[in-house]
Amino acid sequence: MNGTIQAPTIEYALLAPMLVVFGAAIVGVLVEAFAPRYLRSAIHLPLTLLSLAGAFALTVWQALKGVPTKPAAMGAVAVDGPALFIWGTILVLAFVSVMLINDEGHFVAAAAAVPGSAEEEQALYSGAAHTEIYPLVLFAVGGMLLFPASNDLLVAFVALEVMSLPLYLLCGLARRRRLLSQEAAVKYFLLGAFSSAFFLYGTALLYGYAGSIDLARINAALGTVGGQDTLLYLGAGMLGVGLLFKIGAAPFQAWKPDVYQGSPTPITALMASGTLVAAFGALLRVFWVGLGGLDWDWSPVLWGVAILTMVVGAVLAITQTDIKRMLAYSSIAHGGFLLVGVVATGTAAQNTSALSGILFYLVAYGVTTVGAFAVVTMVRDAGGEAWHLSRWAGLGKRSPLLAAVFAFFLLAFAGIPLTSGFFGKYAVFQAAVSGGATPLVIVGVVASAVAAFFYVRIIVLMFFSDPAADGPSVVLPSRGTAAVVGFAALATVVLGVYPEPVLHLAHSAAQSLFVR
Amino acid sequence: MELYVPILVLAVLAAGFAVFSVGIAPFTGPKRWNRAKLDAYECGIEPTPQPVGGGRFPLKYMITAMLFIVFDIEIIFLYPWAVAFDKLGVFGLVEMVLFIVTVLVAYAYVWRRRGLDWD
Amino acid sequence: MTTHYLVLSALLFAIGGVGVLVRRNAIVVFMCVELMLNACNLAFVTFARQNGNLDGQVIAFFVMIVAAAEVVIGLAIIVTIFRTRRSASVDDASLLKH
Amino acid sequence: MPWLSTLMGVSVLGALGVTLVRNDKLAKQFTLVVSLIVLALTVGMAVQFSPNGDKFQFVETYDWIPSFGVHYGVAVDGIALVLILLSVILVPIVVLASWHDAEAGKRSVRTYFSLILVLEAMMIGVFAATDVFLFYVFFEAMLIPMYFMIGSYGGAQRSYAAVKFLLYSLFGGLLMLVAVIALYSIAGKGTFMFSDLVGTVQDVTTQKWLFLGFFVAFAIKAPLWPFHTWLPDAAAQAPAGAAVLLVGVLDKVGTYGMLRFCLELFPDAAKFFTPLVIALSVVGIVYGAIVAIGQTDMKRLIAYTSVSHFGFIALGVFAMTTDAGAGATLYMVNHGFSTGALFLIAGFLIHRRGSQFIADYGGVQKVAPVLAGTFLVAGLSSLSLPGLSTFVSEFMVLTGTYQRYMVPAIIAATGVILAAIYILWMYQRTMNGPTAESVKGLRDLNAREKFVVAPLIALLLIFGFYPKPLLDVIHPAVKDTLSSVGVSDPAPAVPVAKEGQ
Amino acid sequence: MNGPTLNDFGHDPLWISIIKAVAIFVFLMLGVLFGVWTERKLISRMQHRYGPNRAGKFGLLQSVADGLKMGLKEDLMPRTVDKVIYFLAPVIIAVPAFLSFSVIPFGPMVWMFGHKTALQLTDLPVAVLLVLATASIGVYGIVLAGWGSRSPYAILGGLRSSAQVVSYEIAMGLSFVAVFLQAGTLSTSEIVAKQAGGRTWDVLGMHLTMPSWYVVSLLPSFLIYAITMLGETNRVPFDLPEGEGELVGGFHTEYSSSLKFAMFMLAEYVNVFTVSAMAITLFFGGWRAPWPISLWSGANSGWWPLLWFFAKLAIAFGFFVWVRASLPRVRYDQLMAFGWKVLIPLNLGWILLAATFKATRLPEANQAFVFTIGGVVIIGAFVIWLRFDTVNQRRREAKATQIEEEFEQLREEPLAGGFPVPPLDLPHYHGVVPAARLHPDAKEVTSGSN
Repeated sequence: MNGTIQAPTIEYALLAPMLVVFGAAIVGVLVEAFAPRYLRSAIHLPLTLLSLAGAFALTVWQALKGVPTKPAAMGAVAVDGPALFIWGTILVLAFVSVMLINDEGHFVAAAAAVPGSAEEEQALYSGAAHTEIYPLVLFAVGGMLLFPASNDLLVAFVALEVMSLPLYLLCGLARRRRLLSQEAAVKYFLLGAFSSAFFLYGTALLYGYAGSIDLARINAALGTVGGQDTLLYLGAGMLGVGLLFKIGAAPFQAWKPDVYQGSPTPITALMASGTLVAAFGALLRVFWVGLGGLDWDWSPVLWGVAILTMVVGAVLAITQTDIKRMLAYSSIAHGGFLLVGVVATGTAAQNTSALSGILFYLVAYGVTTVGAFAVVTMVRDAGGEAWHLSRWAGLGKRSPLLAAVFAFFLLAFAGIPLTSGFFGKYAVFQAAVSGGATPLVIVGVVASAVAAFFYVRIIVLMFFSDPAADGPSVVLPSRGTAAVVGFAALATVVLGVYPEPVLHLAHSAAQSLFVR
Repeated sequence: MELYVPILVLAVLAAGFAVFSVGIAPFTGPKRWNRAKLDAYECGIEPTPQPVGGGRFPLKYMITAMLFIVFDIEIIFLYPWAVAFDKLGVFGLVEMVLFIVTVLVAYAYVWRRRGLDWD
Repeated sequence: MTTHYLVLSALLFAIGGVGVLVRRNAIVVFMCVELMLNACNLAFVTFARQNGNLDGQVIAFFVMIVAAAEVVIGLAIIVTIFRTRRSASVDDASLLKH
Repeated sequence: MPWLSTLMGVSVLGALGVTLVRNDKLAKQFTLVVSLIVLALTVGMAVQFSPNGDKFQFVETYDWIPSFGVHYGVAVDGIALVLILLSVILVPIVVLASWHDAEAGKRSVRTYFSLILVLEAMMIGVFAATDVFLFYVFFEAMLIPMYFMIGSYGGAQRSYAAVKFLLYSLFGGLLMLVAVIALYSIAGKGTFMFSDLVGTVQDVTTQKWLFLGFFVAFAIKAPLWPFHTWLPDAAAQAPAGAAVLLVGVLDKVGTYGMLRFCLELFPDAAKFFTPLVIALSVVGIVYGAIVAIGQTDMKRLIAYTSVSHFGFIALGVFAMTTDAGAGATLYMVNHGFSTGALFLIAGFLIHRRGSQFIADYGGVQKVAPVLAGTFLVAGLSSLSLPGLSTFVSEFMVLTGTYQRYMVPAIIAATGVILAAIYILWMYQRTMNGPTAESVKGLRDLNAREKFVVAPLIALLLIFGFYPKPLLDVIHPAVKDTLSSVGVSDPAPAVPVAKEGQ
Repeated sequence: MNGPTLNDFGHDPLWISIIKAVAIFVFLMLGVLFGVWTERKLISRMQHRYGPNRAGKFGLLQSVADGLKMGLKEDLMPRTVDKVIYFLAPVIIAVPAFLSFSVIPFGPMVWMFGHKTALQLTDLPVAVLLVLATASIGVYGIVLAGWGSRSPYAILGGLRSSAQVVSYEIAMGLSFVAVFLQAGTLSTSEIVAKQAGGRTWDVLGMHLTMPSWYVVSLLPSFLIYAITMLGETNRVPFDLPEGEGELVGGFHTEYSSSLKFAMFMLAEYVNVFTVSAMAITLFFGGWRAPWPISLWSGANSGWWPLLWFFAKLAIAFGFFVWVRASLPRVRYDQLMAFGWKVLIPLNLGWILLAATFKATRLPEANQAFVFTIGGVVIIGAFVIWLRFDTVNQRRREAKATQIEEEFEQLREEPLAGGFPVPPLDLPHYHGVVPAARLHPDAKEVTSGSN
C-alpha cells in the first residue's frame, strides 16, 4: 500500500514566472500588514507591475532558452510551448488590467461597511481604500498562470480555486452600485463553488478509473482499463461541466452577465480577458492530453455545446440594454467561437493549426476586450459609469475619438477585416474547416453575422442617433486608462493589419503541442 | 478495522450511560411547577425574548472560527510532514519553512488588522 | 468492499447538488456546496483504498484546504450581503435580473 | 513603378491628410486635388497598359501573412483596369457634386471626404487584388466607410438603411469567407494567389458548394433579384454622392467578382448554374423595370432601374460568349456613368426642392432648362438610346446572349421597352407639363454642378460613338477569361467593333 | 521486552475488549468521584479550610452524596429551549470525553485470562488524532448546549467557551508536532516505546540511564501543552465559560440541576484526566517507571506500570488543583491574546527550530545549509517578535489612556453612556396571570418553598 517516500524534486527555474507572481503577492500582503496606509498604494503599484513584467521577462527567457519537453515538478506542472504562450498572454493582459485597476475610484472604500451607512460615509471621507486588491489580483493572476499549465487534475483544481477565490472577493468591491456588486459576488461565488465541486467529483471518478490523476496516465489508462466506462464517462462529463462553466459556455453561461455587470469594471476586464485565456488553456490541456484518446466520445458533445454557446451568446446579446451585459454575452459568443477550434482535432498538424488558431484568437480577443471595458470605465454620469445603452446615444458627437475607438473595438469583436478579431476568427474557422467541422463553421458564421447586428446597433446608437440632453460625460482618462485604451487600439490595429509575427509565434508555440 | 472495534465498545458504553442518566433525570426528581422556574435565567429580570433559530451574535466569533480553520489546516499538513520528516529530509525542511513563513505572513496581516485582538 | 462508500459519496454529492439547486438561503446553499466537496473527499479516499495507492488520501488533504479557503471567503461575502439586506435569501438578491 | 500601390497609397494618405486639415473648405479642396491626382496617375497607368500583353500587368506580390499563405498581390487585366478607371473618374465628380451635402447633417465634413478617399483606395484595391484573401478583405472592409457615409450623412431613415446594407453585405461576405477557407484547404496549395487556385478544385460537387458560397455574396453585392431588397433603401437614403459610388462602383464588385472568380475558379459549377443565374437575371431585368415604373420616389426609381441593369450585366457575364462578356464589362462602366449622372442630377433637383417625390415636381423644364436637359440625356442613356454608350453595351449583351440562349435574350429585350416607359414617364411627370407652384423659382444648375455633369455626359456620348479603346482593352481579357473557363463562342460571332460607328 | 507496538493490537477477542472498556469506564467514574473530593479537599487545605468532612470518613463520600442529590433534584426544562438540542448536548459532551481514553496506554503487554494483551484498550496509527478529534467533538456539545438554551447568558457562554477551546486546540495541536518529529509516529504506544531509556553511561561501575522523556528534550512543547491543557478543559485560570461572576454558569446556565448538569461536571473532570494522561503519554514516558525506580529491571513489565501511571496521573491532577488554588482568572481578551499572539507563533518557531536540529542529524544533510536555515528562522522569528511587541506596547498604552479618559468622563456625569439599568417596577411573577388559565390542573408553588 504505502510505498517508501523519497524526497521529490522541483525545477524552480521553470516555475520562476509563477513563483515571482506569487512571491510578489505575498510581499504585497506584508506591505498591507506593515506599511502605513498613505504609502500602501504607492508601494503596491510598482510592486505589482514590476512583478508582472518580471514574470513576463522570465517567460520570454524560458521560451528563448528552449521549451522543455517533459513536465516539471514531478509531472505536476507542464511548462510547454502553449503554456508559455498563454503565460505571456495572461501576463500582458494582467499588466494592462492592473493599469486600469490602478485608476482609483472603481473600488469601495470599506467593503465591510453597510452601503449607505454612516461608517461608509466616514470611510469615504477618511480616504480609506482597499489596497488589498493588488495582492488579490496577483494571487488571481498566479492562479491563472498555474491553471493552464497544470498537468494533473489536483493541481488544476487548486489552481482553479486560487484563480477564482480572489476574483469572488474582487467582484464585491465596486465603489458604486454596492448592492449589485455584492450580489454579483455572491452569485459568482455560489455558482463557482458549485461548478468546482463538479470538477472535483469528476477528478475523483477519473482517479477511480485510472488510478492516477496525472493527465498522461489517465490518457494511457483509456486504452488499458476496461469495464469501468461508467466512471470514465461520468468523470469526464463532470470535469467538462466544471471547465465549461469557467469559460461560460452554454448552458453554464448564466453567471456571466450578472457577474460582469456587477463587478468593478477593471475587474471585469481582468476576468473577461485573463480568466478566459487561462480557462481555455486548461480546457485544451484536459481534453487533448487527458482525454485525447476519448475524443470520439466528447467531440460530439462539444459540438453541441459550441453551437449552443454561439447561438445563445449571439441571440441573447441582441436583447440587452446594458453595455456590460452586452459585452458579457458577446464574450459568451466568443467562447463558442473558440470552442469551434477546440473540437477541430485530428492529425498532429491539424491539432497544431487548431491550437495556434485558438492561441491567436485568445490574444486578439483578450486585448480588445480589455480595451472595450477600459472605454466603459470612462463613460460616466452622476451615478458612476453609464451602463444603459440609451445613455450612449450620440456619444460620437460628444467625444468622437473615444466613440471611434470603441466602434473600432466593436468592429473587431464583429470580426470585420483589418481588425484583429477577423484574423482570430479566420484562424479558428480555417482550422475547423480543415478539421472537417464545416457545419460548425457555418453555424459560427451565421452566429457572427447575428452578433455583428448588435455590435453595429451600438455603433448606430453612438454615431447616427442624436445625443440625449443630459447625456453622460466622458471623464478625462487617467494616464493609466488612456494608456490601456491606446495600447488596446494599437494592438487591435496591428494584429488586424500585420498579424504575422504573433501568428508565427503562436504557430511555433503550438508546434510542440502539449507535453505528455 | 479491527483496531476500531474496542473504541466502538467504549463508545456504546459511554453513550448508554449518558443517555440513560439524562433520560431518567425527569423521572427521578419531583415535579413542582412554577412559571418563574421555567423562564430563561437572567438574574431575575424579564428574560429577553430570543428569536427562533437563534439570535445574531458578534462577527468576532466567526472571525475566530475562520482563523481556527486556517490554522487547523496548517496542522493537517504539519503532522504527516513531522512523521515522514526523516524520509523527506532537507527538501521537506525547506518546503515547510516556506509554507510556515507564508502562513505567518497571512498571520501577520491578520494581527496588524486587529483580527486577533478581542474588543 | 468499497462500493458502499462510493454509493454513499454519490448520495451525498447528489444531496448537495439538489440542495444547491432548490434551497434559497445562501448559507444553506453554501453548506450544500461544502457537502459536495466532502462527498468528493469520501470518493477520493475510497478510490485510494481501491487502487491501493495513497494519492487519493493526499488529494483529500488539499481538497480540505481548498474547502476551508472557500468557507472563509464565502462566509465573508455572504455576511456582507446579509448585513446589507438583512436576509440571506438568494431570491432577494435579484437586482441583477433583467 | 508600383502603380497600384501608389494609387492606393496616395488616396489613403490623402484621407489621413484630410482629417488633419482644420478648415472644412480647405479639406474639400484638398480632397478634390487628391482625387484628381489619383485620376491622373490612373490615366498614366492606363496608357502604359498593353491590351495584347500578358493577362495581368503592373503585378506586385509581397508576402503578407505567410502563416496563412496570404499575399499582398495586386495587378490589373483589362476588366479590372476599366473598372478602376470608372472608380477614379467618378470620385472627383462625386467630391465636386457633394460639395455641400455634408453640411446638411451637421456632421463633420472632413470625415465625409476622408471617407470618400478611403473608399476610393479600397475600390482600387478590390478590383486590383489578385489574392483571393486580399480581395475578401477589401470586399468586406469597403463596407465600413460606405456604412458610415450612409449612416451619418444620409436621409431620414439613414440608420435603418445603413444597418440593412451592412448586414446584408456582411452576411454574404461571411458565406464567401467560408467558401474561401474551404477553397484554401481543398486546394491545399498553401496559398491564396488567384492564379495558383485556378483549376485546383476538380470535384464538381465541391465546386458547386463553393460556387454558391461566392455567388450568393456577389449576388447580394450586385443586387441580383431576389437579393436586391437592400439597394433601394440604401440608395434612396444615401446622399447623392455616396449613392453614386454605391451603385456606380461598389455594386460592380459583385458582377466583377462573378466574372473573375465564379467563372474562372469553378467553371463546371458555373456551367451547371448558368440556367439558374440567367433565369434570375432575366427576372431581375423585368421585375426591376416594372417595379421602377411604380415608384413615386425618384431615388428609389433609379435604384430599381439599376436592379434591372444589373440583370443585364449578370446575363452578359453568364452567357459566356465573348460579346456578351465584353458587353457586360462595358456595361459596368457605362452604367456607372449613366446612373451616376442620373443620381447626381436627381440629387441636385432634390437638393433644391427638398423632396424626393416625383409628385412634388412638374414643369421643371421651364424654370431650369439645363438641369432638365442633362437629366433627359442621362435618362436616355439609362434606357440605352442608340448613340449613347449604354446602347452599345446592352446591344452586345443581347446579341451575345442571343447566340446561345435565344429565349432569355428576347425576354430581356422587353426590358428595354419597359426602361423607355419608366424613364420617359418620370421625365414627363417631373420636367414637362404645367410648372408646379413648388418648383417656381428653382435655380438652374450653377457652375459647379455643370462641371459635375459635363464630364459624365461627355463620356456617355464619346463611348456611345467610339467605344473601341475600351473594347480593345476589355476584349482580350474577356477572351482569356472565357478560354480559361473552357467555352468557345458559337460561330458566327457578330463582329463587335463595328457597332456604333 | 519494550512495550507493545501497533502490531500487538487488533487481535483481542471481543470479550477482552469489553472487559478493558468496562475497566476504563469504571476507572473514570471512580476517578471523577475521587477527583472531585480530592480537589475540594486539597484546595480547602491550601485555603486553610477543612473542606468536605461530613459524609463518610474525611468526607470521602461527599461526591457520591452530591451525585445522588443531583439525581433526586427536579429536572427543569425551561419553556424556551430547543428540546432536542437541549437534551442531546450533555450526551454529546460526555461521550467523546470517555472515548479519548481508549488510546491511552496504561501499561505493557500482560497475560489476561490466558490472553497476551496490552494494557491499553486499543491503538491506532493515528491515535493522537483520535484524541484531538474527540476533543473537538466535545466543542459541539458546548456550542449546542449554549445554543439550545435560548438564553443570552447561555449563548454567550457557549460561544465564548467554544472560541476559547478552538483557540487553544491549535496551540495544543502544534505542541504535539515536535513530539511526532522526534517519535516519527502518531501511535501512542510507540511514542511511549520511543521514550524508553536513552543513552546509558557508566558512572563508577553503575549504569545510569539518561532520562529520555520528551519533557526534557522538548521542554518548550511541554510548557505550551501544559498551558493549553488548562485552556482546553476550561479550568482556572481559563474557566471563563462558566465564570460565575460574569456569565452565571455560562453555557450550562439553563442546566440548573439534575443529572444533565452532572454530565457536564463529569465531562469536565474526565477531560482533565484525558489531557493529563496525554501529557504523561507524550512527555513523561507514559507508564514507564521514573528514573530511580527504572533501575529495577522488573519495573517496566507485568502489572507494575499501572501503578506508575496512576501515580503520574495523580500528580498531574494535583497540578491542576494547585493552579486553581493559586492563579486568578484571566480576562477574556487576555485569554485570546495569549492563545493567538503568544502560544501560536512561539510554537511555530519552536517547531522549525526542532526540525532544523533534527535535520542536522540527517545523513545527506548539508550542515552549513541547514544551519543557515536555522539562523534565518531564529533571526526572522526574533525580528518579527520584536516588531510586534513594540507595536502592541504602543497600542496597549494608547488604549489604557483612552480608558482612563472615559472613566474620568464617567466620573463627572454617571449617566453618560452608562449601563442599561433594568426597570425597577417589574411585575412580580406571582398572580400576574392566573395560573389556572395556563395550567388548569397545576397548583402553583411559590418559589423558595418546597
